[in-house]
Amino acid sequence: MRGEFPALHQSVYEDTPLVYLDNAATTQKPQVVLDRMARYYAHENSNVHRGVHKLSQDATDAFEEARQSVADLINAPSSDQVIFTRGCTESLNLVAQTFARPQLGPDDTVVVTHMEHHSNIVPWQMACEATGATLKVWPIHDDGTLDMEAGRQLLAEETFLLAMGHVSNALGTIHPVASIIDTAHAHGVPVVIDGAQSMAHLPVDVQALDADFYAFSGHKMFGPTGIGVLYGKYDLLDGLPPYHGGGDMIDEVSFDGTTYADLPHRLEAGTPHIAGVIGLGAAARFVRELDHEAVHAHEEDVLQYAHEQLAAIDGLRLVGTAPEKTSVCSFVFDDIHPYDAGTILDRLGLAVRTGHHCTQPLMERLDLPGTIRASFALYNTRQDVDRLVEGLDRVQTMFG
Amino acid sequence: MRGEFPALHQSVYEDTPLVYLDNAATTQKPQVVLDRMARYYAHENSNVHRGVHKLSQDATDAFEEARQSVADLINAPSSDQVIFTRGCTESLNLVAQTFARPQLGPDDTVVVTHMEHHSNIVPWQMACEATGATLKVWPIHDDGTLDMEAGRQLLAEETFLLAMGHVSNALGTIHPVASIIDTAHAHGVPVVIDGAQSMAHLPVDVQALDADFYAFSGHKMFGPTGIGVLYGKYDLLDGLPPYHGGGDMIDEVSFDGTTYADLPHRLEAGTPHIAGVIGLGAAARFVRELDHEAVHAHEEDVLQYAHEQLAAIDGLRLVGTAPEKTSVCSFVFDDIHPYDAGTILDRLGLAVRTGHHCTQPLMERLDLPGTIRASFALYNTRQDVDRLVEGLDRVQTMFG
Amino acid sequence: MADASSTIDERARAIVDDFSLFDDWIGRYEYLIEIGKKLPPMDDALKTDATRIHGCQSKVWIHTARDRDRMTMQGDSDAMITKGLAGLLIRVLDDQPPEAVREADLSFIDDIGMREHLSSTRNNGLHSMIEQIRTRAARLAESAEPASDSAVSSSNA
Amino acid sequence: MADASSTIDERARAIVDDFSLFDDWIGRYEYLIEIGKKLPPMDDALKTDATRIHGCQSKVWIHTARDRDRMTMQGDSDAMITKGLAGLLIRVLDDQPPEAVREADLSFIDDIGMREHLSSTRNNGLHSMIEQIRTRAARLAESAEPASDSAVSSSNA
Ligand SMILES: Cc1ncc(COP(=O)(O)O)c(C=O)c1O
Ligand SMILES: Cc1ncc(COP(=O)(O)O)c(C=O)c1O
Repeated sequence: MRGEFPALHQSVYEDTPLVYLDNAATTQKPQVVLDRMARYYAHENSNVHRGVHKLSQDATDAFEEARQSVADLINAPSSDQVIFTRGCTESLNLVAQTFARPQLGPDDTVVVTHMEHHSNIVPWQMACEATGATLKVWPIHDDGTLDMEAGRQLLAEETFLLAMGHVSNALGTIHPVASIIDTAHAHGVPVVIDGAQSMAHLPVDVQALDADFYAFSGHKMFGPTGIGVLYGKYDLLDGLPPYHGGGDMIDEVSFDGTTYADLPHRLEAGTPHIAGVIGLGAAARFVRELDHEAVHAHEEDVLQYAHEQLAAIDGLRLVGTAPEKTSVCSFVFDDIHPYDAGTILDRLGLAVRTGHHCTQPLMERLDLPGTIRASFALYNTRQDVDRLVEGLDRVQTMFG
Repeated sequence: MRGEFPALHQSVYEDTPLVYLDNAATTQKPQVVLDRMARYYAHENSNVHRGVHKLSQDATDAFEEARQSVADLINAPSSDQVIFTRGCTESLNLVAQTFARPQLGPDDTVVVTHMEHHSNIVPWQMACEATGATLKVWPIHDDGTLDMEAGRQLLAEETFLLAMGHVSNALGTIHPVASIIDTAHAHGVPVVIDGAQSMAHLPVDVQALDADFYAFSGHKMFGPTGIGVLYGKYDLLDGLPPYHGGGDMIDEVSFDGTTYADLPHRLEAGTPHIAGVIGLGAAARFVRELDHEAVHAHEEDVLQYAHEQLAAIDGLRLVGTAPEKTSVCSFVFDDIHPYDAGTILDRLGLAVRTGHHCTQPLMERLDLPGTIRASFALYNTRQDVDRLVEGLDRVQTMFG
Repeated sequence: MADASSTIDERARAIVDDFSLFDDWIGRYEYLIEIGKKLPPMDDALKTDATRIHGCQSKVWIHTARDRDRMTMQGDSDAMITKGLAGLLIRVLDDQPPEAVREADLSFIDDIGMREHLSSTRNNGLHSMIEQIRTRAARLAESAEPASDSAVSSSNA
Repeated sequence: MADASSTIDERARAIVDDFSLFDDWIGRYEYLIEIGKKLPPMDDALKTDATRIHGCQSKVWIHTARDRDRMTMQGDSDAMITKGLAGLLIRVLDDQPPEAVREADLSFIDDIGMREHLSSTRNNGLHSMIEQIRTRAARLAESAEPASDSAVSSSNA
């Protein structure tokens, strides 16, 4: 498995083998994804959807096959419900601008949880600000789980929309989205799921979840940068006004009035990120063909092992100890700044992230300046955890 | 030169060597661009701007170097004025949504030319529709040049904004944008230039042009897909409200109110298309290092030769015969449908585009169902034109 | 225009046989153009939005109607190749039971070297033509009531 | 805290000499941390928005003031490495003429193996610290009028 990911096999600072533990920020890419994109650029590169010539057809076929691969991965009823965007952030903004903003008014409420990523907060703040609607916050417990009772109350009030993550990028908490969506729907509240952190770790079935919208990024699921997905229920997507105007999204353009194309093209203006889409298709197939049980068991084992090893370190405190977690270990030292720890770990070849992880409201809630976060993917091992523990030992010696 | 572009060296339909004449749709990529992206994915892949670790620093350094390379290419006063978008279409929508829409009212007018690409029409239609403003059309002559007298009148009326292409993708006309911008500014009208078709052919100096905004796509200037640029004057960009909300574009996020980062980050929410930016930087350096005079002379020669050869064909009519043109030959047959011609040319290895080229209003104005368009880049040769002429001969035999 | 007693498969096989006489794509395309030229002219009054096949660079119309238990077809296009493709479909599917049309195996298009036109994304409309014809056939097959020609063709809108 | 009679370059050279005693990065970082620890404590009252250096993961404050023709500096950070970096700058730049600070060649940072902190994009603020100090020095150098300490530090906002 590790052999398939070229970026894992390198040293930093001359001779220190890299241990990549920043997978929640972005994952490395398997060779099949890189090869697929290289093939596109060397043999198929051409604009899609409009050409009669061979390259354009090949590119278009590959492009639409990729859309189907993504639809298959998330079990979308139709590939027309897979809208390509630049990334999860754009997907969420798209929903905020075209679904929420035209419907929101001063009496409406949008609910987000206290542990959302900025990308799932700011778009809603902007939509609320533009319309006078109110943004309400679903509170959390200290361990990084949602306060379910408070959430039920919020949903029972007149709520226009719930936007929440599937998995927390800062703490790793897996939220019980299926049952939350059930509850929300019982109150007539549609739900937008930020799936940025789930795709690389969990099987996602948008129909089983009954999600109204589901957003994610390619680069966090072994795919290329610059590409993401917005899945939506057909009728919801079909009801959206156009988002960007331009080539490909139109039926007929005239100065007397323009008519728009059908889904998915209506929401994809301009030349798309063709190489990115095709690469994402390869990543979707890569994920789909994994032995899910084995991968899940392995990831669980590494996470469990990391928890145990880290918990045993004096002066270190795990942040986020929900019973349902995946692949993220956030922690702090009593008396070492995360930045100091991160800097020394970096010199030891350990790529971890430190800081607020784009969840400032969560950090404020937990009264932390930030955390040190080790986030794993299927290619990480117990040995990587051992390297991390050795590194933390060194950090403590240096700052002790 | 041709040797640097791997996609040019292939055959289609088993044994027919490809002649790629669809460069206005997208250009092929030189090996330096592909290698740079491959290096990113194999050695630097990591999220930018937030990490203390080595990979993240390397990726961020490369990312911001690429921004500088693009700034250098267009002579932007500062790299902070280079905003990365998905492509030219998104750049134009960004200006329409954040610059025009908040300021437009029912008494305002936006002007576009009759030969704009849909991507430079529909965003303005949408902004006008949302605000009650009026979209006015700058008329053209039959040869594909602008009616300058009519344009001066439009600019003298109360006009909020002029949006126009630098080079027409359908006809190849080079518009005298520098002097038009002068005139517009004399009337206090800011100008948005759609530079999609200029970057691969003309030196572009945004300061010399005094353009207020300048938009273009990477994939049409030998760069990767999924990446584009919006350049703007500093004060104009700095005055824009945030566009997308999310990671990277914020200063501080709190449920009491969010503050935003400085340019360029404020307008770049979420994980950017890192590989695309870095690839675009390589493309910008590739273009900058060209021997511009030699390239220009070569492109002129090929275009001139193509004009002569095609004009000599009985029953064929050139569409777009402006004195100032670059690298696009559009034409029709008296009695052969463009689609028929394009299909046969394709089988002969000639990748041309047929149809309306995303300029339906222009086609309607010229009373054509579409054209056959051969568009050249610096790697095309007289031999390619000869192949095209042979192909057209075959087309005439088959449909004669 | 086609022999009503032959089945769809028989007609498709005949077409494959005809095309197999050519050993290069030029011959095959010339023959396809011939097929287009031989297509009986379509009444201009039938070239309406209801019969227009969308999603093509060229204009294409296919008019379908019921004639007792059969489905009849006429077609035209302003591009010759598209007209030839319409002609192929009409040769094979005209005057056949709608149930058969709905289920028809049209893989002969691949066998005659016109595979590129089958790409769902080629803007030529063969794919759209087939989709539209199948949809209309399905509607005819399902509607128990005998519909008049005009009723059927207007329901194509 | 620094010897006012030595020049910026002399002080920088002394630091490079100190650091050259270590032959691995661990020694150098430990020494950097030492430098931070030896930094004279900064009065909490000076830790304001006006003295805060933004764009860092850790909190950093640098207070600058004029003392006749010299520019004086105090600094602190909640992270030790950042504090060490602030300490380095203060060792070299404290109590020097603002003109010299504005023009100072700070390449010694590269020479002591702390090059990674010079990346404009590393969120540690060394780059921001240098920028801020230079801006303030330029302002001091240009302002003809003798400014009081507080006026200078509040104009840093
Ligand atoms: C003149 C012109 N403007 C705008 C565009 C839109 O560019 P993109 O599709 O890369 O967003 C194009 C290309 O299709 C073009 O040719
Ligand atoms: C939970 C979560 N949501 C949203 C995002 C935004 O994704 P992107 O930056 O790829 O748009 C991220 C990643 O940064 C994330 O972790």
